[in-house]
Order: sequence, then C-alpha cells, then structure tokens
Amino acid sequence: MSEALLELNGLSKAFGAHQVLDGVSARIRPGEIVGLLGPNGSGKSTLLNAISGFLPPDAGRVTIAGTDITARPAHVVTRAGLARTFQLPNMPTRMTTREVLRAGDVAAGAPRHMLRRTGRDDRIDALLEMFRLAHVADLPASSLSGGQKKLLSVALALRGSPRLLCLDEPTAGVHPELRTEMVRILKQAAGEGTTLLVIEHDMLFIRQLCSRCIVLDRGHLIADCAPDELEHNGAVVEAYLGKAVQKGKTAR
Amino acid sequence: DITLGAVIPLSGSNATPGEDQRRGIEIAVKEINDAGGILGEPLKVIIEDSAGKPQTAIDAARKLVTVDKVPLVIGSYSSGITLPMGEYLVQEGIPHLNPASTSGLVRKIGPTSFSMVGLDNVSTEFAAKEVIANGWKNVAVLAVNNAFGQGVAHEFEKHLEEMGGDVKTSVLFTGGQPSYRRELQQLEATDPDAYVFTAYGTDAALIMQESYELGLQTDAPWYSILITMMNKDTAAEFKQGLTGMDVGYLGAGGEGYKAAYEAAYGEGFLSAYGGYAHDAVLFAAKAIEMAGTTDKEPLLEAIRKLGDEGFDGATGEIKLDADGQRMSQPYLKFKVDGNALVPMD
Amino acid sequence: MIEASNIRAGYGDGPDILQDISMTASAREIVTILGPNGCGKSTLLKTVAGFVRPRGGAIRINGEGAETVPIHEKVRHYGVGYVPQTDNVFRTMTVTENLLMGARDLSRDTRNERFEALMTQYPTLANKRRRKASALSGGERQILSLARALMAGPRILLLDEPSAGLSPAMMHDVFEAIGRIRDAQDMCILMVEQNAYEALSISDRAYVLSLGKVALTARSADLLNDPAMERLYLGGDPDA
Amino acid sequence: MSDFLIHVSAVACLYGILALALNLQMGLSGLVNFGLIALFGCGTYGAAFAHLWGWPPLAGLALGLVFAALLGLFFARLGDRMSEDYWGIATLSLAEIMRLVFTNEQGLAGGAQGVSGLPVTFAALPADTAALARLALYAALLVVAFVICQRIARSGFGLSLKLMREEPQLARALGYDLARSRRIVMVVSSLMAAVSGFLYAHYLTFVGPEQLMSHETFLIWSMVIIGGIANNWGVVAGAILMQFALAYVPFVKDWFDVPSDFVAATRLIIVGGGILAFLIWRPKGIFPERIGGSHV
Amino acid sequence: MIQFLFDTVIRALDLALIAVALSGVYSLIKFPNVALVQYSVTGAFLGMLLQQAGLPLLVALPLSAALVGLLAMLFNVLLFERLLEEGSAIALIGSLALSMILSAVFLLAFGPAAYRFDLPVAPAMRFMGARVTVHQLSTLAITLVSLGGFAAILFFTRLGREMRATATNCVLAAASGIGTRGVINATVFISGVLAALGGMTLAMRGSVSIDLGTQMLLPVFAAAILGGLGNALGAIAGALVISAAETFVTNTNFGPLFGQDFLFAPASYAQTASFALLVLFLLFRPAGLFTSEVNRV
Ligand SMILES: Nc1ncnc2c1ncn2[C@@H]1O[C@H](COP(=O)(O)OP(=O)(O)OP(=O)(O)O)[C@@H](O)[C@H]1O
Ligand SMILES: Nc1ncnc2c1ncn2[C@@H]1O[C@H](COP(=O)(O)OP(=O)(O)OP(=O)(O)O)[C@@H](O)[C@H]1O
Ligand SMILES: [Mg+2]
Ligand SMILES: [Mg+2]
Repeated sequence: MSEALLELNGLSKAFGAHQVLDGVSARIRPGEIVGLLGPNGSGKSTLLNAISGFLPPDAGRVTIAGTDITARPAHVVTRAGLARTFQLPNMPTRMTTREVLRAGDVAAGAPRHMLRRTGRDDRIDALLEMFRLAHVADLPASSLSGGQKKLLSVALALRGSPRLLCLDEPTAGVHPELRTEMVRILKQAAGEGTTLLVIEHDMLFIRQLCSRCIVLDRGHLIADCAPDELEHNGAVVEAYLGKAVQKGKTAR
Repeated sequence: DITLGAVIPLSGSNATPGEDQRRGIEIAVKEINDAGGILGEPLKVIIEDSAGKPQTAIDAARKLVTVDKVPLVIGSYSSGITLPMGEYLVQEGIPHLNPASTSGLVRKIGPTSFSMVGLDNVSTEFAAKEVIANGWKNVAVLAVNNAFGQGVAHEFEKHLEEMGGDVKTSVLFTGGQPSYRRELQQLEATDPDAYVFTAYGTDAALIMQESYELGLQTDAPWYSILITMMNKDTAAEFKQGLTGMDVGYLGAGGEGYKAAYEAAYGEGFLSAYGGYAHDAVLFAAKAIEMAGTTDKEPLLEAIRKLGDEGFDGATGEIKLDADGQRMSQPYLKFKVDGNALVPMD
Repeated sequence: MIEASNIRAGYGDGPDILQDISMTASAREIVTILGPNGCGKSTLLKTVAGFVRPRGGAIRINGEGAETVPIHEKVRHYGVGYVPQTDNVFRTMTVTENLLMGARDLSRDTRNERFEALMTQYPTLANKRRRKASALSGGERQILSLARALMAGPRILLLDEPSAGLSPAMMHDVFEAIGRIRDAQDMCILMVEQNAYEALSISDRAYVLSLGKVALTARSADLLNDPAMERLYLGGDPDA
Repeated sequence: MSDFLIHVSAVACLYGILALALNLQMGLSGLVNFGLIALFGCGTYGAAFAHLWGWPPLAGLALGLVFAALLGLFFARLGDRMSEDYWGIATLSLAEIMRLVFTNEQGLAGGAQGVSGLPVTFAALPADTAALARLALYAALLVVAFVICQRIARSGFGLSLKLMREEPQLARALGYDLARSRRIVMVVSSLMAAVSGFLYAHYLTFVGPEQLMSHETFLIWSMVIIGGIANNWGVVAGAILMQFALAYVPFVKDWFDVPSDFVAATRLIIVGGGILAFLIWRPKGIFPERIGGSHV
Repeated sequence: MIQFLFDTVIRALDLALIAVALSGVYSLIKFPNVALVQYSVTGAFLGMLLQQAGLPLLVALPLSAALVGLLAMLFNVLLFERLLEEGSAIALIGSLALSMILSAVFLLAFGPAAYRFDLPVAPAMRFMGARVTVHQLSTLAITLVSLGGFAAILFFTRLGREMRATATNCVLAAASGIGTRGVINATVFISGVLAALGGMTLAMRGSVSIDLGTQMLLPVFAAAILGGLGNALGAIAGALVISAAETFVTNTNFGPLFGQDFLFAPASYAQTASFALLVLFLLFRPAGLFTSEVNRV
C-alpha cells in the first residue's frame, strides 16, 4: 500500500451549535487529483481551512506525508508542502500583479541572486501569459476583475511546485476557455509530482481533471468514487446534483 | 531698540499662567517705555509660545538667541521646559531669567541662569508655618501632577514634618480633567484637620466646586498655597472661608502693578506668575541700564551686582544668592471675602 | 427598458475599459453578457447601474437619460436591482437584516410576504436567519445577495455572475427562478455569466464582449446551437 | 541665522530617523503604531538612567537599545493577537502608561521634573564646531537609517511586508510567518527610534516625561503622511519640511508684527492650516509611494 | 458600594456621549475623528453663550447641540469627504489639524480661562448613602435620554438600519437604494449633537476650558475602542468598564493590606489603570467587547 500524502482523521469543527465538520476522515495518495464536492454550506471550505492552518479543528488529526500538522500555523503547514487558494480572493491595493507573484516567489524560497536575474522574471512572464494576465501585470492587483483575481491566486499557488495543492473553486467566475486551459496546467503540475485537492462545482471541469471525488454533505463524507460514478450515486444526486443531472445538462 | 526675548506657554495646558506672564511682561514694557525706555531707547520683548512642549520652546529660544540676537531670555513656566532651555542659554553664555519654575533643580542650571521666583522651599516653608500656627497637625495635600506640584508637595511635606505636623496623604492630580471627585474622596478618607492644595485656575475652580458639593468644605478648612492663581476662576460660593498664602503684591511696586493690571485687563491676576515675569523685565532693564550696554559680560556682571544689592519689584525685594537664586520673598496670608482676596494680619 | 449607446467608461484616470458599447434590453427579456475575463462585463454592468460614470455615450432607462443618475436614485425611480460580483452581502448584519435591506420602501405586509416566500424557496438561508452574513459560505452569500435584490421586487435586474460558486443543484434552481420571475413580473434582466451553457438556456439574447467592445450579438438559441460557439465559450476537451 | 539653521537641521535629522522608523512599521508593514514615542522614550530614558547612575553615555545607548528592543518585541507580540486598529490603541495605551509611570514615580527618573544636565554630545569641541559635528553625526545616521530602510523596502522581505500590510491572509497562505516579520520590523525600527531618542536626550541635555506626550507621536505621523506614506524619500522630506516649518513659524509672527496676545493662536492656525492645506493640495504626500516600485 | 457604583456611572458619563459619537462616525467612515472632542468643547461654549444671550437652558442646550451637529456636517462635506478619498490615515491627520485650528479659535474667543454655566450649585444630597448633586442627576438624565434616543434611531428606524448598512458595505448600500452620502452626513450630524451634549453635560457638572478636548481625547478613544470599533453602543459599555477600573483603583483603600491606615493608589494612576485594563482586555478579546463580524476566509 502506498503511503498517504494527506491523511485526515476524524476532523470535527463546530461554530456554536452548528456542527460544520463531523468526523471527516480521508486519505489522499501522492499524485492523485481529488475533487472535493458538496452542496453550498456543506463545509468544504471549512475543511480546507482546517487542513491549511487557518482554522484549528475541534478534534481530529491532519498529517501530510506522515508529519502531524494539526492546528499548526499556516506558514508551518505551507512549509510542509501545502499551497492553497481562497474561494473569495482578495488582492492587495498597493502592489501590482507582478509584485504579488514575486512575493510568492520569495515565499517559495527563491534565493536572492535568482530573484535578481531576469531569468526568473521570464518565468513570471510565462505564468502571466499562461493565465492571460500579461496586460494587467503592472496594474494594482486589487483592480483586477473577479475572474482575473481567481486566476492570479491559482498562479500564485502554483509557484514553488507544492507537494499538495488545494484549490477552492478555482474556476468560479473563470471563462470556460480558460477552464480548459487550467485543466491542462493542473494536469501538467500533477505530472510533475503535485498532488491536488480541488473544491469545485463545475462538473465538466471535475470530470476532465479528477481521478477521484469525495463528496461532503452537512459535515459528513457521503461518497468517495470516480467522477463518472457520481450521477449514479443516489445520495450525491439527492444532496448535490439535484435536477441538473436529470436534464443531463452537466452530463454534456 | 533694545530687544529682549521671552518664551512662555501661551497655548497648551499651562496657557492660563502663560497668559498672565504675557500680561506681566506687557505691563512692564509699557512702564519702562513710558518712563523713557532703557539707555534712551525703547524696549521691546519678543514673546514666543512654548506650547508647553520642550521642542517648541527650545526652537523658540534658539531663534531668539541666534536670529533675533537678544541679549537676555526670560522663561519659561514648567520646569520641564525651563531646565533644558536654561541649559541651552547657559551653553551660549546668554543670561537667563527664570520667572516661574520653582523646582530645586533650577539651582543647577548654570552660572548665567537666575531666578526671579523663590524656589519651592521658600514658599512651602511659609505655608507650613501657617498651617501649624492654625493648629492643623494632620493635613491632606492636593497638588497638580507636574514638576511644580510635585515639588510643592514634596517640600511642604518636608517642612511640615520638621515642624511636627503630619501629611496624611499627598494626592497628585492630572490637570485638565472634567472631574476631581476621585481625588477628593481619597483626601476625605484620611479625615484630615485641613486640606492644603495648590492648583491652577481652571482645575482649582472645579476642585473647589466639587469639594463644596461633596461637603468637604464643611468638614475641615481649606488652605491654598499660592492662592492668587486659583482665586480668579473660582466662584465666590465655593470658596467661603478659604485661606491661603501668596506672594505679597504690597509696597511700592506691587500696588502700582496691581492697579495697572486691573486697569489694563479689567480683572484681577490670573495667577501668581505675571508678577515675576513683570519683575524679570524690570530687573533686566535695570541691569542693562547699569551695564550701559547689552553685551554679555558687562550685562552678566550687572545682573550679579543688582542681585547682590537687591531690586524692588512688584513681588517685593529681589535679592539673589550665590547661585543666582532668589533668596527670600515676602509672602502674605490671604483670606477670601466674596470674590476678593484680602490680606490678613 | 435599458438602452446604452456608444458607451465609453473606465476607472480613475486609467484607460477606457469600455470602448464603444451599445446594447439594449427590454422588459420580459433576459440578456446575457458573455466574454473572457477582464473584458469589461462587470464594468458594463456597473456603468448601467451607475457606479461608474460613463466618459461618453448615453444610457437611457425607460427612455430617460440616466448617465448621471446615481445608483440609489435608479433603485428608487426605475426599480433597479443589482447583485455585485464580489463583496455582495452586508457582512455585519444577519441574514434577515440583509434581506430587509432590500425591502426599503415596501409595506410591512408585502415585505413579510416576500420574506417568507424567499425563505421557503431557499431553505439554506432559512436555517441561518440569525447568522451574521460574514459567517456564510461563498455559495450561501451568493444566494443571499440574489434574494436581497429580489426582495425589493425590482423591474430591472442586473446580475453579475449569479451562479458563480453555486452547486449544480442550486445553480439549476437559481436559473429556473430567474426565468420564472422574468415571465411573472415582466422584468428586464441583464446578466453576466461564465456558465454560458446554463445561462444561455434561459436567456433570450446574448452579447459577447471582447476587450471593451461588442464582438457578437445574437439570439441565445442560435448561440447554443452554434458549434463554433461551443468550442469557444462552452469549454472543450483539453485533450482534443 | 546659520546657527539656527544648523540647529533646525540637526533636530530635523533626528526626526527624520524617527519618521523612517514609523514608516517601516506603518507605511511598509501596515503596523499602525500610535505609541511610537514610547520607543523614542526608551532611548531618552536610557540616556537619563546612565546619567543618573554615573555610567558613560554610551552605556546609556546600550541600555536604551535594550529597552527599545524589548518593548518593540512586546508590541510585536501584542500584534499577534489583535487586528491593526486595536493594536494601534494598545500601543497608544502602553506609551501612555510609560509616560504616566515616569511622571508619577518621582524616585525613578525625577518624576515630572525629569533629569537634566546630561552632557551634550561633543561637549569637548568649541561650540561652533560641536554644533556642526553634531549635525554631521545626525545626518550620517539619518543616511544610515535611510539606507537600511531602503534596502528593506526593496528586498524580498520588504515585499512580504507589503503583502502583510495589504492582505495578511494571502501572505499567510503563501507561507509567510507574519509574527516573525512583525518581530523583525518592530525590533529594527525600535532600535532606530531609540538611537534617535538617545541622541535627542544628549542634544537637549534634558529628559522628561513631557517629551513622551502622545501628540509627539501624531507629529511624526504628520511627517510621514505629508511626506508620502511608504516612500522613504518622502518620509525624510516630510520630516525635514515639517520640522523646518514648525521652527520657522515664529518668524511669520514677527513679519506680520502680530501682537503678543495672538501669538499662540497664530502659531496654531499656521501649523493646523498648513497641514490641512497640504493634505488637500497633495493628499498623497510629497513623494507618493510608487506602486510596483520594488526591485527584488 | 453605592458610592462606588455612583462614581463609576458619573465618570462613565464624562466619556460615554463623546465615545459613542466617536465610535458612531468611526463605524461609518472608518477613521477616528479626533476633532470630535473639540466639537464637544464647541458645544459647551456655544451653549454658555446662548444661555448668556438670555435663552433658557432648556432651549440653549438643544440649540447648541444642533448647531454643532451642523458644524460637524459642514466640516465633513468641506474637508473629510475629500481627505477620505485618499485614505483614513490622511483623514486622521486632517482631523488633528482641524483640532489645532479649532483650539486657536477658542483661544482667540475665550482665552484659556474656565467657564461654567450660570447654574445654582447646592451641596450634594444623600441618596441611599451616596452623595449626589442635582447636576449629576440632571446630566445623567440628559445622557440617558440622548443615548436612548440614539439607540432607538440605530435599531428601530430606517435611518439606523441604513447607517449600519452603509457602514458595512457602502457600495451594496447604494445598490439597495440608500443615499449613502446623506446617511453619512446624518450620522455625522448626530455625532456632532452627541459630542456637543457630552461637552455641555460636562460643563453643567463642572467647568469647561479650551484644553478639555485634548485632555478627554485618550480616555474617550479608549472607551470607544474597548466597546468594539464600529459598534456605536459598545462605547457605552467601554466607558463603564473604564470608569469602573479607574474608580476601583482610586477609591479602594489598600491600606489594610499593607498594615497602614490609608493607602490609596495615587489618583494619577487612574489613567494608567484604564490603559492597562484596555491592553489586558484586548489581549483576551482582541476585537473589543462587542464585534459584529465573524472573521473567516
Ligand atoms: N467562522 C464561522 N462562523 C460561523 N459559521 C461558519 C463560519 N465559517 C463557516 N460557517 C458555516 O459553516 C458552514 C460551512 O461553510 P463552508 O464555507 O465550509 O461551506 P462550503 O462547503 O465551502 O460552501 P460553498 O460551496 O458555498 O463555498 C456554512 O453554513 C457557514 O455558514
Ligand atoms: N476598480 C478598478 N480600478 C481600475 N481598473 C479596474 C477596476 N475594476 C476593473 N478594472 C479593470 O477593468 C478591466 C475589466 O474589468 P471587469 O471587472 O469589468 O471585467 P469582467 O469582464 O467582469 O471580468 P470577469 O469575468 O473576470 O469578472 C480589468 O482588466 C481590470 O483591470
Ligand atoms: Mg466554500
Ligand atoms: Mg466581472
């Protein structure tokens, strides 16, 4: 059996009387691309926050490659190899897009002399090009459009080739053409050794990208299967896909 | 023209005594010019605002010395400003006349610094004697929490205890508060024979009002150190039976000064400090007259000589000791009558 | 109802984001605006709403010139409802209060009636009436924002990506509801969307923007059946 | 005239260092410090204690630096727990506590009477030379502080500080340890402030609690804002401009021959009105921050 | 005990109105307008002038409050709207500068002396063992009524809801049909009124001089923050907590603990107590007493 890269063990979190996560356990093996699905408010983002050090869980354990990172601060988790994006990305007002990317480089530990060299900037340029952000590279990052901010945050998380990349709805607000492009980019990253955990509602994207899906409903895992099996899973259809699947729209 | 400089707090928390100092200076300048000026030339005093901030005061003093080239600077009010300013003037060898700061540290400023005001130990000794003579052995002291108030409280306690009295508690209050009930209740809790206090006009007015409201004035008598500086702002109904001490504006200079002041400003003194500022100008004028010049060395010489001989000002005779500090000061007992202060004895 | 002609607009002293845009939308019509990220869709919506003042061109609502009418006046006079793309809830207020903010000028009865109707329609919100909006999840906020706009019973509805972040079931519900209110209330709906397929299936016409200009305008049905469109805007197979 | 100029320039240099320290915190890192003057006070009281205890002045410097570093670390520690507005008021409170303690504890350092008679720097030189030497020393230190700040602003670390200022959550997600950045910034800038305070004490030859009033902090704030937040050139320019303006305000009164009863009001109106006019005229400061200007 | 409670309440009275005013504007336009303390001094002076001009106190108080409210609005329109475009730090410095100018005006018009309302003063009455003066009671009443009125506006009127909405999300508020500029000005007006009433109630109990504003700034600031920025009524709780701490420190005889008759913490440490309390409080409640927003990513 292969060692799990990310292992969740009985994660729980409540806000007041509202139990948002209720004993979630899961294992993600290296190299997998896992989709995390679930209805709105089911606790997906909360789960990601609990993993990445933004919200200490009430109970349970999180390990990355065997290292216990439960309730460790975010920067420690990041150093253990995790990168994440936010569902609602906010970007700085007094920094340009390029500067934000550069700050990402620095965080990823690029040595000073590397940063100075233009070669490094070429990589930023390539990334900007890839995400269609080149023309806004020197604008304040906060003035980007909603979709562009999303793209920037994904680009930022890709820097430094993390071991585990967690994306919170990377395609919401992103143009379909770029979604396709993003599938390609993410698959390439996976090919280079990054494991992915992706929260998403776009079933097409999920189907194209993921090898496996886990579905969360009211804080419980209700399914763990291949993307194609989702619409045959009564519980998932009931809780998540709803009528959409019957009309076959998502099956497009 | 002969131009002197003065740095006083015209804004900030000490603006009231600062304004009084300004009036004292203004009256003195007028007196001198009406009498024909100094060495036949009109006198002018450039007054700068210290804003109660050391940096502003130092900037002003530097400006007076290096730009206006005044031969002598008068100032300031609180010790926190007088000390650094005086030290700067001493470094430059410029004569410095301290018209207000009574902290003992003033003595150490340096050889070209002179005080027109008797330091804490003089006034508090007088007050302590009075208090003992009134038969008050256990007293509660209230003073403003700055260099002046701390000095007074400390010196008063020392003298009173030497004379066999006891200070039950010394409460220091921060000026400018909207209420002093807490301080007053602390005083009251010690059940003293008398309350001894020193405070500037606006604070004192509130203190007297609140002590009246709290009934503290019926329990025990109140005694004010430097009573003139609080008398003006306090309404008559809150200070019945109040006694206190202050510099005597009596004799030749004092009466005239008082009359001129009241004529010019339509009210009594704002504080005790206008008189010293006034005397500082007169003293400087006399010294210049004696030296026949405004040059540093002869002027310093003249100041020392004048200090030795003694000089009659509105605040009585000004005689300086070897450190250039005023040796004695005529103090008077006062009691309040309606809104007015009347000397006792 | 809405008629924009030759609009130019931008932010601060920056370049024109909208370069020359003309579009219309009438009552009982859903108009979808499509286009790549950063092409100016939200800016167009903001200009129509009145947050961004056009640098040139004219915006007429109900035949009246409305370029300089501030947004709150438009809300009151023309019954404009606006759902922004981001930052779309009153964070410090509860779900209930958020909804009531939408109901400024309503009588108590209508207000309660609509409130209860929306609560039944979106049970997700009903469970969280007293929750502060800042605690809600992304999708819950999206729904709250839409519900807030619907509370006022708008005649013109400007929706900036109403389906972003919604689960498939919820997205389906929301689009269905939008289609229904157009018919029931003669509403004029201008909607920016990235989930083009679903949006086009309920809308009547569509504009495709590109770099601040209208690149294409067509009936939704035609676009849906256009294979080129499919490849360009609906997402293809990355491996193909 | 030139003596006065030298004096004003010397003090302006010290304020420049202080303004740079504030800018490092507030401008670059978004640490809204309303208690800056306490860090300055560590320097002045370091000098005062050394003087009281008969230590050599440089020991006072060391003392001041240690105080300031500790206080800076404590500030940083508080920052781990509170958001910026609340942190601002916490720092203000601590600065006030420090001032009140020094005012009330007469045994500590003279209470409200303060400590006077500190030796002036370069006392051994003749007066004119000493003044110039002091100016040269302060100016040199200002340059050093400027270079340090500029290097920080342009380094990768500076970039991370900007990100912390703007979007702390994003910075955390990228793996920055904000607590550590805050500690570094606070210690570096506290040391700068303490050096400035130490020199100031030995310039004025007096140390007292009145120097620690909270409006002194606001004065430094005005300098930073008038100069241009987050731009080191601007901040130094702001400090110099402001200090010169304040020192030269009394001349305005002389030119117009304002009667002495209006002196204070004139001063307040010129200073307040000047700041307002400036803010309206150049709201972004003399040298605004250049967005995208970091060269890593 | 009763006396302790009473002293606490009275001290809280000093702070509450102005703190609520500060926190009210802060929540809306996101900068602490330090000139507010000067507005209260203005209110007090204006009230006294009106009374001297022959108006009865009951007319002079509201009239002066309304005038100060208008003045606050005027400054907002002429000055702060413009400065706020560039950020809150700039507006903060602007309000400091405005404070300076206002104190210059006071200095010219009134000089540094202290002024009182022309009111009869009587010794304190005994009320359940505590000493109370008439003016303390009447200003208590004024404060309660105005704070109650403000709370009612905030929670039970449309204006109040609109204020809170605008404070939270100005863009969305406009999109909900709220004229945000008008709402902001209304709030600024109310804050001016409250600040002026704060100043006048102070002057009714004691006296007011031009320096009062500066002296009040820090405690008022502290109370507003302690209550939770942006939570206008939290400032009342903040004022109460601070005054309780101060009163406890100064009114408690620590003597018996140390085997002495009397040992009071120096009254000058009262402020230290309130600041220390503030820091401690923030350590345990890093976002003030009351917060209305959940922090989540
Ligand atoms: N800090 C918080 N305080 C209170 N409740 C919270 C908090 N954070 C999240 N919740 C609640 O927990 C539930 C789960 O939220 P979460 O953001 O994890 O949902 P989600 O699955 O990501 O939904 P979506 O698909 O809409 O983004 C929601 O009902 C939300 O209201
Ligand atoms: N507040 C702003 N200030 C300056 N420029 C802005 C601002 N908002 C948007 N822009 C610029 O305008 C362009 C168009 O933005 P807009 O938000 O209209 O895009 P959009 O079409 O809605 O994109 P998306 O699909 O990603 O939401 C962007 O490139 C952005 O750089
Ligand atoms: Mg989510
Ligand atoms: Mg958009």
